[in-house]
Amino acid sequence: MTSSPAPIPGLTARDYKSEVKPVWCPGCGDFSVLSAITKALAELKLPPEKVSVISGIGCSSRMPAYMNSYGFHGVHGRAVALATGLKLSRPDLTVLVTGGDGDGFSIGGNHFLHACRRNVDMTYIVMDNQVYGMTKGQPSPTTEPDWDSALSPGGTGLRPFHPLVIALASGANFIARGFSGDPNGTARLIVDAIRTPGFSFVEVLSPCVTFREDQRGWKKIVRPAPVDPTEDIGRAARRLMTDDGFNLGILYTGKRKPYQLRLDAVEEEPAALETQFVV
Amino acid sequence: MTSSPAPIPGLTARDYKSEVKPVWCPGCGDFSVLSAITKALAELKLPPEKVSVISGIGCSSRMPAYMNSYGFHGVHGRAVALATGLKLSRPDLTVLVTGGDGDGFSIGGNHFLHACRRNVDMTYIVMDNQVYGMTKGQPSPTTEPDWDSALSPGGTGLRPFHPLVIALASGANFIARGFSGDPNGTARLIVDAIRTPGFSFVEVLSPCVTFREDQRGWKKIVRPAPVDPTEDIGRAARRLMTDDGFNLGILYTGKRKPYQLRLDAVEEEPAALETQFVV
Amino acid sequence: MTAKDDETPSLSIALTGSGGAGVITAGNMLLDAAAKAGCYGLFARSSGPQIRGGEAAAMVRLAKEPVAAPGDVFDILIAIDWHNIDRFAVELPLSTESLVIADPSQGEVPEVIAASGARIAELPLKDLAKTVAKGRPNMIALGVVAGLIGLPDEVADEVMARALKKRGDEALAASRDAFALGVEAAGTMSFDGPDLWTRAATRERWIINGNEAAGLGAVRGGVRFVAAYPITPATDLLEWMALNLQRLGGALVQAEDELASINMIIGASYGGTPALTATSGPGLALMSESLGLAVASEVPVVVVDVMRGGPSTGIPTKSEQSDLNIALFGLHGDAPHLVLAPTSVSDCVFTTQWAVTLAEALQSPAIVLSDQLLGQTRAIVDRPTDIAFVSQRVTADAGAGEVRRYALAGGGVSPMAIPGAPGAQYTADGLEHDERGLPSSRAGDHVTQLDKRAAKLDGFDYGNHWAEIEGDGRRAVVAWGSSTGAVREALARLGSRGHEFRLVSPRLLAPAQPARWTEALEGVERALVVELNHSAQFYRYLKGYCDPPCPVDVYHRPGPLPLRVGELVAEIEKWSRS
Amino acid sequence: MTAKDDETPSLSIALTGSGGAGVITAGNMLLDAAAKAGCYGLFARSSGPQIRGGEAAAMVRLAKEPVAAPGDVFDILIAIDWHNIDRFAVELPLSTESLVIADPSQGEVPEVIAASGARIAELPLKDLAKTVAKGRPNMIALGVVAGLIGLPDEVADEVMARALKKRGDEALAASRDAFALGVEAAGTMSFDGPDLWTRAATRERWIINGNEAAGLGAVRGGVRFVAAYPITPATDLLEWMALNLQRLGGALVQAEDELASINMIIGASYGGTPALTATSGPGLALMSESLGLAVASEVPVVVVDVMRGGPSTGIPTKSEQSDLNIALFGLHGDAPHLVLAPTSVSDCVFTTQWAVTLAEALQSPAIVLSDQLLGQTRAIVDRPTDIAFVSQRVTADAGAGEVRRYALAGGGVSPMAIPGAPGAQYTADGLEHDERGLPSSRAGDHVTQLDKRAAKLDGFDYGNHWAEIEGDGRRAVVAWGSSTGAVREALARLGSRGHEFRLVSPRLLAPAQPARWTEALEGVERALVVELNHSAQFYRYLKGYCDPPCPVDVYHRPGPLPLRVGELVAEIEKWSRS
Ligand SMILES: Cc1ncc(C[n+]2csc(CCOP(=O)(O)OP(=O)(O)O)c2C)c(N)n1
Ligand SMILES: Cc1ncc(C[n+]2csc(CCOP(=O)(O)OP(=O)(O)O)c2C)c(N)n1
Ligand code: SF4
Ligand code: SF4
Ligand SMILES: [Mg+2]
Ligand SMILES: [Mg+2]
Repeated sequence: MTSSPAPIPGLTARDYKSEVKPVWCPGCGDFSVLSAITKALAELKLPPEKVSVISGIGCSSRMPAYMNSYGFHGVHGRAVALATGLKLSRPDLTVLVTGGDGDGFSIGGNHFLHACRRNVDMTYIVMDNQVYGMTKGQPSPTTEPDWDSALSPGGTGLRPFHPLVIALASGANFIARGFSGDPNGTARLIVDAIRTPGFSFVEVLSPCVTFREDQRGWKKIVRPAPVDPTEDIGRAARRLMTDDGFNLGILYTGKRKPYQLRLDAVEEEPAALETQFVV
Repeated sequence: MTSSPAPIPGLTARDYKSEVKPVWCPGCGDFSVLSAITKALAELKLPPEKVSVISGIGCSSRMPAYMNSYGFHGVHGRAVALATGLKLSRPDLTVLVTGGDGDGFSIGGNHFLHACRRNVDMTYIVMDNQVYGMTKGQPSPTTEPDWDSALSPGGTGLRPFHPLVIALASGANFIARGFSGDPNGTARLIVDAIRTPGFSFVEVLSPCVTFREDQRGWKKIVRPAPVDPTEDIGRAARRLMTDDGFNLGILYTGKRKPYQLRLDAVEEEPAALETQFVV
Repeated sequence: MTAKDDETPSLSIALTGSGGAGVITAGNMLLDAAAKAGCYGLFARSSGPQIRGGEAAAMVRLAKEPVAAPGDVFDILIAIDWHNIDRFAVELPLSTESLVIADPSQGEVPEVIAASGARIAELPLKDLAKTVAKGRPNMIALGVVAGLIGLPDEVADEVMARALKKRGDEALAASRDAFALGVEAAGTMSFDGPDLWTRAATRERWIINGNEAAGLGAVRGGVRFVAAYPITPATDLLEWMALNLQRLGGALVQAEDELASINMIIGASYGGTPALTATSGPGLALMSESLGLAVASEVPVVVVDVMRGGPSTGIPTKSEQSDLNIALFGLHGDAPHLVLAPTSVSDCVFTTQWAVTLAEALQSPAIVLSDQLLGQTRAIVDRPTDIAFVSQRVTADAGAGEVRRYALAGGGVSPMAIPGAPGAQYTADGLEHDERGLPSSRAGDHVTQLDKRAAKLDGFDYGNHWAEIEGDGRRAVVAWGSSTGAVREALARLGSRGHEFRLVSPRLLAPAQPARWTEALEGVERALVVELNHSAQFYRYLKGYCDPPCPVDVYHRPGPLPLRVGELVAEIEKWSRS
Repeated sequence: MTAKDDETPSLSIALTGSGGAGVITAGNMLLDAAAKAGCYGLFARSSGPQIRGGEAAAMVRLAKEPVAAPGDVFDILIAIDWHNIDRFAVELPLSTESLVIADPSQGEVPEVIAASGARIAELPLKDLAKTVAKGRPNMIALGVVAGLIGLPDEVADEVMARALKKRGDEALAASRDAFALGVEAAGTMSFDGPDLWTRAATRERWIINGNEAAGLGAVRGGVRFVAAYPITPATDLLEWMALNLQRLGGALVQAEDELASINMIIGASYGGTPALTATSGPGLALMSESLGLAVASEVPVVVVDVMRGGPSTGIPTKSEQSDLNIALFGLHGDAPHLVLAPTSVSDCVFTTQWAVTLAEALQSPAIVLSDQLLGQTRAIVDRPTDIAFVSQRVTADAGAGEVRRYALAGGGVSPMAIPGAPGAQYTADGLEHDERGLPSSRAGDHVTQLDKRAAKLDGFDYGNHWAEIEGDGRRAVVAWGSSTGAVREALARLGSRGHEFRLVSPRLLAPAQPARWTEALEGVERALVVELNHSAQFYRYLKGYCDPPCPVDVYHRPGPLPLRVGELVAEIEKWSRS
């Protein structure tokens, strides 16, 4: 973790925000995540045009439009794949993926698994509110089994999906948890996530004040993880397996080499390939 | 683990085999997996018509046609979802899913994740040959990073996917590894997998003799896991994280209640629902 | 304003306000009360992209006869505030005869509204509300509307009492007082509308929306298993199913994605349980590979596509009829299947029930093309009749000798063994197969199975249900799905002006019915297709597959604005002079 | 057998045997040698469902002129064994003039073969092979064929030397000896075929299959990024790309599934790199939701669909033209895009290159409909000319003031900013949006953007590339994709009998080109569509979208058997008398 960000000359968080007014409900945690991301970018002094923010569909996935970087608001669940194509072909860009727990862990679960494994250098920020906000309140993979809703009266009865454990098990290189109520701390996590080469995963607990009123109580439960970041995957596993979901901070940071394509190979023209066909 | 199966009066493995000749290459590991499954069913004395074997696409996914049970040879990667619908609506059936590492962990990865989490009572047998056999030799998620092939010249450079770790992390209730070279041992694992309520995952190392000649050497490497089956998820995690992929046996067996639908609720007629609309 | 002589006597009322102003609540109560007072009507809502706190409009149309389309203009617009009115003013057409009621504390009447020339009446809704303990402007607005249109007091009271039961006596009293203030204020305004309250209901009436109606049709058809993934505007259909299936011994499973949901229902149906999913365009697209599996393996399933604006994520909360192409042709290979479209909110019951029955009888996937307009419009309708279809799934008897799952008998419908039946085991397969279901790449097997799967659909007798055909003119107007309502009313209006038209609205869209089409258009000189999409999808389909016996023209435009009766009257008149 | 007078002088030779017998190797060598000897030809293979060890047939056709379809009957069939011959005998038509060479040690000539009345010559291939150290029957068979057809010795030798270079001198010697034994044996048989070796090549000749050709076209068009998931019969295209892109500074990524591959290429293209994926029917179905995203967000991408037998998993190793519907209509909503079809193996170069260029210029997804027949047939062709298309992606200049990503200029093509360009930032969106790309559900924005996306495709000048039009008869035959070759040859044969026909083979299938169609069919009395699918997909499309100026009929049937020239000659003759 880097030290507290010093005041930045030049670029400020404001420079990374667009003029568009978010559609989010008043009080939605995602506002603070937007702040955290833009603060992190300001800290890193990245030129806005060299940043691309990719998302799927959901309240949280609206993020790109609120930023003054390049953005892609794609289809539900496929943002990580789209971002992979972008980053592999444009290694010079800083690529962020932003989205929700439904987008990333339900419909997008397979891409999440394979992105962790592939370890392309990007940062994936999931605003976890344990609900489908945009479609008005259905359980997501991270929802508690007994949360009542119209689609699952009485609760799903399903064990919640543990994103950090899955990220670790499938190979993510940087794993952290933030809380929207702490935009400065979250900004620091994002700075580190971007700085760490490879696939960085940041879960941000971001309350849905409309469909999960109860999450307003999160601010009382979250706490800094009582441990240092570790590089030891075994220790991280043990730690995460018993984690209650409210420990904040960097929970794992590895040293795997990011996956890159060899795009700077011999520059031949297509005509050079023709000899293989000549009779 | 149950004790060695005693000779079974009545039903024998043969009774679970169909007349159809497999398309598999001579020497393919999948022949022995067929034997192991049919032996297991004979041991359990399940009436063939009460067993359904569901698969996707791949050499290994051809399994259902070679069995004398009900079967469904669906599309690539979706077998587990299809089986989920079947088992949830027909809890009286014994449902097996059979397939390959590409089918289950590449295109089918999301259903695998969510099936482990959902914990419906079925047994998923993956014939892992660390290659796409049917499409003639491309790397799968379990392939080593340096395995050379036409589609990935010089190797993918990717960290292999660890199916057992993912199964554990996402909530499977029974996790075991078998080897096609040991059909009796594998049959025993399958018996236990079927007997254990909830989602049981059995990875069977099953060499592809055509595209992975080197896997003929597996028989010299595999060994019974030097440990007892555990119910402790933490211990299992530590064990699996350091596992080299060749330990055979039951590696985890949990006690989570399987997910079931309440289908035996009040038997009303649709007409009873109409009152809600009456002006 | 009274309707013109040739118009269905009806009243259109809009209530607008920002999120939290409660206009949707008031609109629903207005419809409920009107239903109790014996009239027909519709309630549709429009809201902004915000999940909460955005602007909203409640759009109610009340009439003596059943109506299925919005009115041409709003007779009354009552605005609690003008929040973002620019964004949806286009959805609220007004004329010089309209009455706009505005709260002067919310600023001037915006130009987009004033420009209509509507009469403006000022009413300090907010201040009035403050005069009542816990009073809210929306209840005052409801009272104003009730007063203006002459809604009998007792029904409004009954509806308020029911709606606010849970909120306690204090809330009810506040609403009653506010309502009364509104009625009183209405007394100071002049408004002259048709009397809609005289006609007593002779048949049982329901208030239902198309999503609920489709759900009811599904369970009437036998559906007891639903797997689905939420998506607007299909989610409320799913939520209705989740709650109501429980009472029937059925259940809904929330799947991880649409690839899973379609496969789950294929699995359930293969196991013998009639199964359904509902989705919208993006989800339907994800299901297309596995719909092909259902075709090839001959497993009945039903997919209700509640269409919204496309392409891609498009306009999720608004209606369009632009998924016809993907429903007809979105499967790879030659993959014949059923496509149906309900012709009205209440027909969602019939068409969905019929779709389930056909899917089961023909061992085929069926896609039902509903849309946001049908799905989310609450309508007052006569109770839909309960039809008991006779056809059902043909199952293989256990132990009746060798069972050939894909035998070429029964006009292409082969008996289907259900897991558990001894001696009838087989493997359902998406690979091409022979009659026994064994994989085959032989040309002979391929052509016989392709023929079989097409023949079973083409050869079935769909009877008169395939379309609604009304009237007898030399000119015909062809509509499908939710467009039918507006076209029907437009033709009635034109009919009362002495122009007779035939209405042809097919409920069965695929397989194509060239012979029935020709018959339906017999004696017609010229036909006009009307549909709500950009590329005239049904028109193209008709020409390509049905060899219509007369020249066919088309009037089409994309959503999100619904087709209006007046718009269609003008277009059809213009066309009929051509 | 010499060809009938009106037939293209050609020779068709089949080698069959069980897996490991090496018939595919021999067939490839035969084609290579024939090419060196200056003739044209084709090589197609057929194999059973087994991955290894199954039966196989190598089917070679050699001719003086370029040919694009299999011959009507095989002149020579040489069987190393009769393994599973029942399964694919239907792919090996014979006549009484055919010569069948059989090894008596492999049992009697099977009834399916003998019934043709072909001449049978016995040759103990297996025993002969034993007389040579490490000799193999397939090389003897190759020698027999070479001897019978008079293939110049030196070319065979050259090809053997090259093919066996890696296996060492001993292997080469064994092959040479076995080959010589075969040639010697041929001397004892009578066979009278056309002399194909006189014509020296005047232009550079290539041996290439359609998958390689599409790959080459793609890289010529500028593609430098490929993401894909393996699927038969597209995998070899991908493998060609994986290897060859490396040399051009590009790369291929194996994705976890087709949902990922289409999104990866959308991402790469959004970043400025022309990008492509290849798949077959099941994979295309999975891509359809995200193809809609590419339409709405206006990102160019190319998808090559190497079609196979459908529906569902169907017949993965055999050809069919049954994905036209899904390619045209498989996207939800109104989603105009490009669909193209190469008309021959070598045209796969041109059409794929053109598809990339059009996609880039029009900021649209393009689907290229190749098929197993084109993709996996190795053909001897004249070197495809290298075309430099002028149009390309219009990018936004950095800092040139306000950039409206979806501005309504340039006939619908708005300049596209590439990430990294300062001051031009925008968000690409699948939600309906306004000109700036901001989400909008306004009716006005929806209709303008729908109009824009349709107009940019409809208004583009596709020039003469849109179709191949040949001949000038009053009757026209319309073919598309791989059917073109067989139709062209059938029309030539009919032409030499004095019947003149026009051939119309559109390369651009969507957007529909009604005006060009009308022009192409000008003066035509009647047209016949020929295609290889069960539901006459192109025929229906033509009628629905193009208002053909003359009556149109159709001859269509499903795969897996390819259309044969003789079959078409008979059908077209019958039709032309109708
Ligand atoms: C293919 C597809 N299926 C379903 C949807 C509907 N949908 C939109 S957002 C969403 C879930 C959003 O939940 P989450 O990702 O947690 O985001 P949140 O709104 O909670 O921030 C769903 C199901 C869709 N747009 N596309
Ligand atoms: C949607 C889709 N994509 C791709 C394919 C092609 N395909 C068939 S089997 C297969 C992979 C098989 O690998 P695996 O599951 O490991 O099975 P194996 O053959 O090795 O037993 C692929 C990619 C397909 N049938 N469908
Ligand atoms: S619904 Fe929930 S997640 Fe969506 S904007 Fe509102 S508070 Fe945020
Ligand atoms: S290719 Fe490999 S996996 Fe497939 S049948 Fe042959 S040996 Fe088995
Ligand atoms: Mg969420
Ligand atoms: Mg495999």
